[in-house]
Amino acid sequence: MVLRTEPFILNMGPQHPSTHGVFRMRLTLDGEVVVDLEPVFGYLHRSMDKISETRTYQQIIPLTDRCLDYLASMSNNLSYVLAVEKLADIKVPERAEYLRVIMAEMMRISSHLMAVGFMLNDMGAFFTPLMYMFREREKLLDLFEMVSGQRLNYNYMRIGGVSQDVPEEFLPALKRFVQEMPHFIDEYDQLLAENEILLARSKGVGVLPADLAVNSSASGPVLRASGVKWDIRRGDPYSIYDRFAFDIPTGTAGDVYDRYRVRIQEMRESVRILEQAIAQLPGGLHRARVPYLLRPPVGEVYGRIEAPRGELGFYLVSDGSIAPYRLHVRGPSFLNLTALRDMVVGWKVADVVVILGSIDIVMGEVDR
Amino acid sequence: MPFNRYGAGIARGMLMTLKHVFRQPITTQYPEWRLNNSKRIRGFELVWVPVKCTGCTTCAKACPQGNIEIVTSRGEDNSYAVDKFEVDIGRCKSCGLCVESCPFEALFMSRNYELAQYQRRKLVQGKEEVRMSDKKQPSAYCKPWLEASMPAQSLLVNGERRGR
Amino acid sequence: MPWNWFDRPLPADWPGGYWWHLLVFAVFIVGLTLTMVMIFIYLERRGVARFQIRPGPNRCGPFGIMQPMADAIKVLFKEDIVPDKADGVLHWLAPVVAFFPALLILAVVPFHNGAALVDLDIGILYVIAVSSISTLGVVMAGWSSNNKYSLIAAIRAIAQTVSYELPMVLSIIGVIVLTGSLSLNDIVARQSVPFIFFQPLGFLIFLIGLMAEMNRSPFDLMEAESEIVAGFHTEYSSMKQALFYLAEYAHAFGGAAIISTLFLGGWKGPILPPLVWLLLKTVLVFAIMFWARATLPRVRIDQFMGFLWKGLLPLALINLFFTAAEVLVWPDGLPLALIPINFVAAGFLIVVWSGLIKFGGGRVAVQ
Amino acid sequence: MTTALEARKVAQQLAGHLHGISCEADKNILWVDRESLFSVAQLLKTLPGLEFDYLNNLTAVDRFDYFEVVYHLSSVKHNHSLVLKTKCFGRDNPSVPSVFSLWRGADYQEREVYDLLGVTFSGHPNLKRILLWDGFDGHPLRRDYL
Repeated sequence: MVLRTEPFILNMGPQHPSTHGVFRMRLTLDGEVVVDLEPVFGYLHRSMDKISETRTYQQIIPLTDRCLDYLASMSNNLSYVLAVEKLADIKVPERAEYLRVIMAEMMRISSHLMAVGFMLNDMGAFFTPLMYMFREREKLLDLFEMVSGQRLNYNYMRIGGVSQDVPEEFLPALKRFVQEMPHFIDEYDQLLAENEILLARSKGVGVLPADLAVNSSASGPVLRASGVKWDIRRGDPYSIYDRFAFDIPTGTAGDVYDRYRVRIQEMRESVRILEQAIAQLPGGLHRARVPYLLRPPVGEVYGRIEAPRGELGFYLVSDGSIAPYRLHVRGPSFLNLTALRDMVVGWKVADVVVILGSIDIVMGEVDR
Repeated sequence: MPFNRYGAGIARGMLMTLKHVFRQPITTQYPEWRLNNSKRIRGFELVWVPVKCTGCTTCAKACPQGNIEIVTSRGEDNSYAVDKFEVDIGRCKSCGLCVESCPFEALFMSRNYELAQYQRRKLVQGKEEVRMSDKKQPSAYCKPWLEASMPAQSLLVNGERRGR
Repeated sequence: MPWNWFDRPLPADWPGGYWWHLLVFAVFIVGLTLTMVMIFIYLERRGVARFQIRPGPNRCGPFGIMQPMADAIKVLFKEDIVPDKADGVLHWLAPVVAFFPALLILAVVPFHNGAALVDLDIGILYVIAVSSISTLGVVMAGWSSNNKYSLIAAIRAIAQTVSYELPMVLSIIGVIVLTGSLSLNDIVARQSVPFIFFQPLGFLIFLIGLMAEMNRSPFDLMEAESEIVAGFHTEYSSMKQALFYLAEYAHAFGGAAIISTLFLGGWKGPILPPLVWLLLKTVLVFAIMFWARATLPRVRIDQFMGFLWKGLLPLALINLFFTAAEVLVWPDGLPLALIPINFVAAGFLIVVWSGLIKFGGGRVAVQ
Repeated sequence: MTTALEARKVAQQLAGHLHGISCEADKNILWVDRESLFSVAQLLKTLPGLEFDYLNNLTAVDRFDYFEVVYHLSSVKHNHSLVLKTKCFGRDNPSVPSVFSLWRGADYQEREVYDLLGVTFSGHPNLKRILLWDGFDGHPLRRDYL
């Protein structure tokens, strides 16, 4: 006898402990099994695009801090200033390039720590891994605070360089962090990487096949976990990433576990890049002379970087005035959500939050 | 899948957490213990030095929020006198662009960060409140020569985190 | 066990008179439960905080020991919110139903040699029967809240109850085979060596079953806060919420008391008074629970069911056969030489059995 | 390094496969008609040697006279990129064919463009407002909105 059951609709979010902000999913459930999912966006929409049209190019930089991925502000800054520099054809001093790379890689570590911690938290590991990762992130935030004066909204990069040179106590502290960090990553591995419950919860769960990942414009660790070896730092090197040796960790199955492992491995690779960048850091100016009210030539540009969550692109159209004619942000977590339904359908309610956690969205970037 | 399933990973993880019991908590007990902030801290208000200010309004132009209001009048010796310098720190997002743009070193970020008020209108700071005073010390944001006289920031990397 | 001068058996109606006995013990049990709940909450919060390299609540009173009190006072003064279209009576009744079994369990737990509220002949049977009532409270709460998260939690609770009872009961039978008595006091009295040494596998199964029953992490599926918000008590506030909270920890206390009675020698122990020994063992068991909570991720519902039915139930059966065989061979008490053999056998069984089965299903095909 | 393909060469490559459809080429921008957008996109995705399998970015710009719908395409396989653009006249109901069936990544981006600029994508299975709520009046990213 087949028991006929009535599907019922569950609104997960916008107020839910593990939707990472104000994300809302309309789940159609058959018992515990997810039959359908429809994401609902827009609860954090601040209209970054529209605001930018009334700001000068310089004034948009603090906007990228907070209107986008607020867990990776440095990467947002970097992506934006690179796009503007490409548009206005500005040369950046060598030291500034290195400082930017150092900041971007520190940001990546910090962001991945949060991503992995919150994913494990969604899995039900009662805040412990998260607290450990917060501890490491705290060290990085200290360093960010040292160079930029704030802990989250750095506003550090400038068109043509960085706002200030790093203080002299920055490099010794960073070196110390770089030395310690691999040891802590080992500790996280010991904590949970072989945990049977974690393996059971994540292996084979939420599989995103490689072709679907590419077709649905997934990027970053989500794409790489599906086995596509695509990293803009290597594929389309911006700034000075072509000078560093690092590997691109990829997964094979494209499941939650692979995304988790890819993030952990990327942290190790970021530490490697940091080591090289510190060793190579040249002296010199930290900022090119750029007019304060920059007027880029008429034109358009699409600049992209490999932000911690994937390809962060800025599409800028200039009409020769001091404010961009059009600014569009290609938010990686927004587009990574495209394939969410395919990953989730057929799994249980408990898996929904884990899969969502493994995609690692930041609502600031999804809704912009 | 070649992984052990009988609980060895669980045991390792539990040993790991047990190891952490014997480590020092990293939390700072905030109101009692204070950490040294960054020398470049961008506090929640501005510090204005009227003597140096020429009323050029570069800062007001640089502000993304349009948050700085400056009214000037022509003084006796043909220089600007600043009649009004008003900042609504409730709308300020501490981006520091005004400080960075000031050509005369007349504007600084403050080191203060505990500025809660009961009413929004009290956050509007006029000429007298913005002025540099003993309670409002400038931070070294974009003013690197101030850094030498400031206490070093307490860093968790160096284990200096317990505060005083 | 070394001789302990506290160990004199008390008369069944201590301190004299039927009604006095009932009154004294009833007050004692309620008082002890409330105190232990406070202590447990404090211990858990501080303990988990230490696992997470933070100090934990330390502001309220010396070392923060007044924190549970402050929380309780705060929660009692909150507004009591009953959702619209909730089933009012059930919604009101559910926390009570969830709470009182925890007290009922303690009625048969011996705090001293022979000192229990009632020393039932079928004590352990009574414990099993009573402890499952609290699930009813959970189901009532989930059903009456008119909230979908609560409903999911309620249905999970039913599935969970059916699953964990069997392995738990089977592992208790191992103990009963060893003692030949269902009375908890007898069980303690016969533990010259704590039964954990003769029943390591049984202890583990019972501990896991207990954690499932008390819905402690990693089996806290009915209040999985990252999935279904707060599960069955999503829509509860104020006193009712406090009562659920109380019920959870009272249950933890009751369960820990039962497990220390069955496997860890109950009130037995050298030098210290029996009550202190019982409480120490209880706290120890509880410490293991919050240690696990601080470390482990939550299992999924189908994996959990698979784990209980395919993993624990057969193991409990094997354990029962093993014990029965041992008792057949050595009817006058098991020799101490069996202890290492038991441990090795338990480890061997776990490793082999875990390789044989598959927990939980994977993706469900959805049309 | 991702090579930005020269649009003229791509246009020549496409010319043999397209009948009656012309596409103009700027330096590295391929302009196509609104009508032929879908067939060009399909060719770009499938033609050996091009195989643009990744839609980086899809957005639109309000040029007052027309809306310019911009597709940033790239190929993970060959590591090259191209900008595809189409013009879409009319302010009341501008419409372009949807590329949802070619690139799933266009799903939310087309909805976003529809939401904020009011460009309709015909053929999109679920064209609803995405960031703003249903019933919002107007399309805020148009230059004449307030």
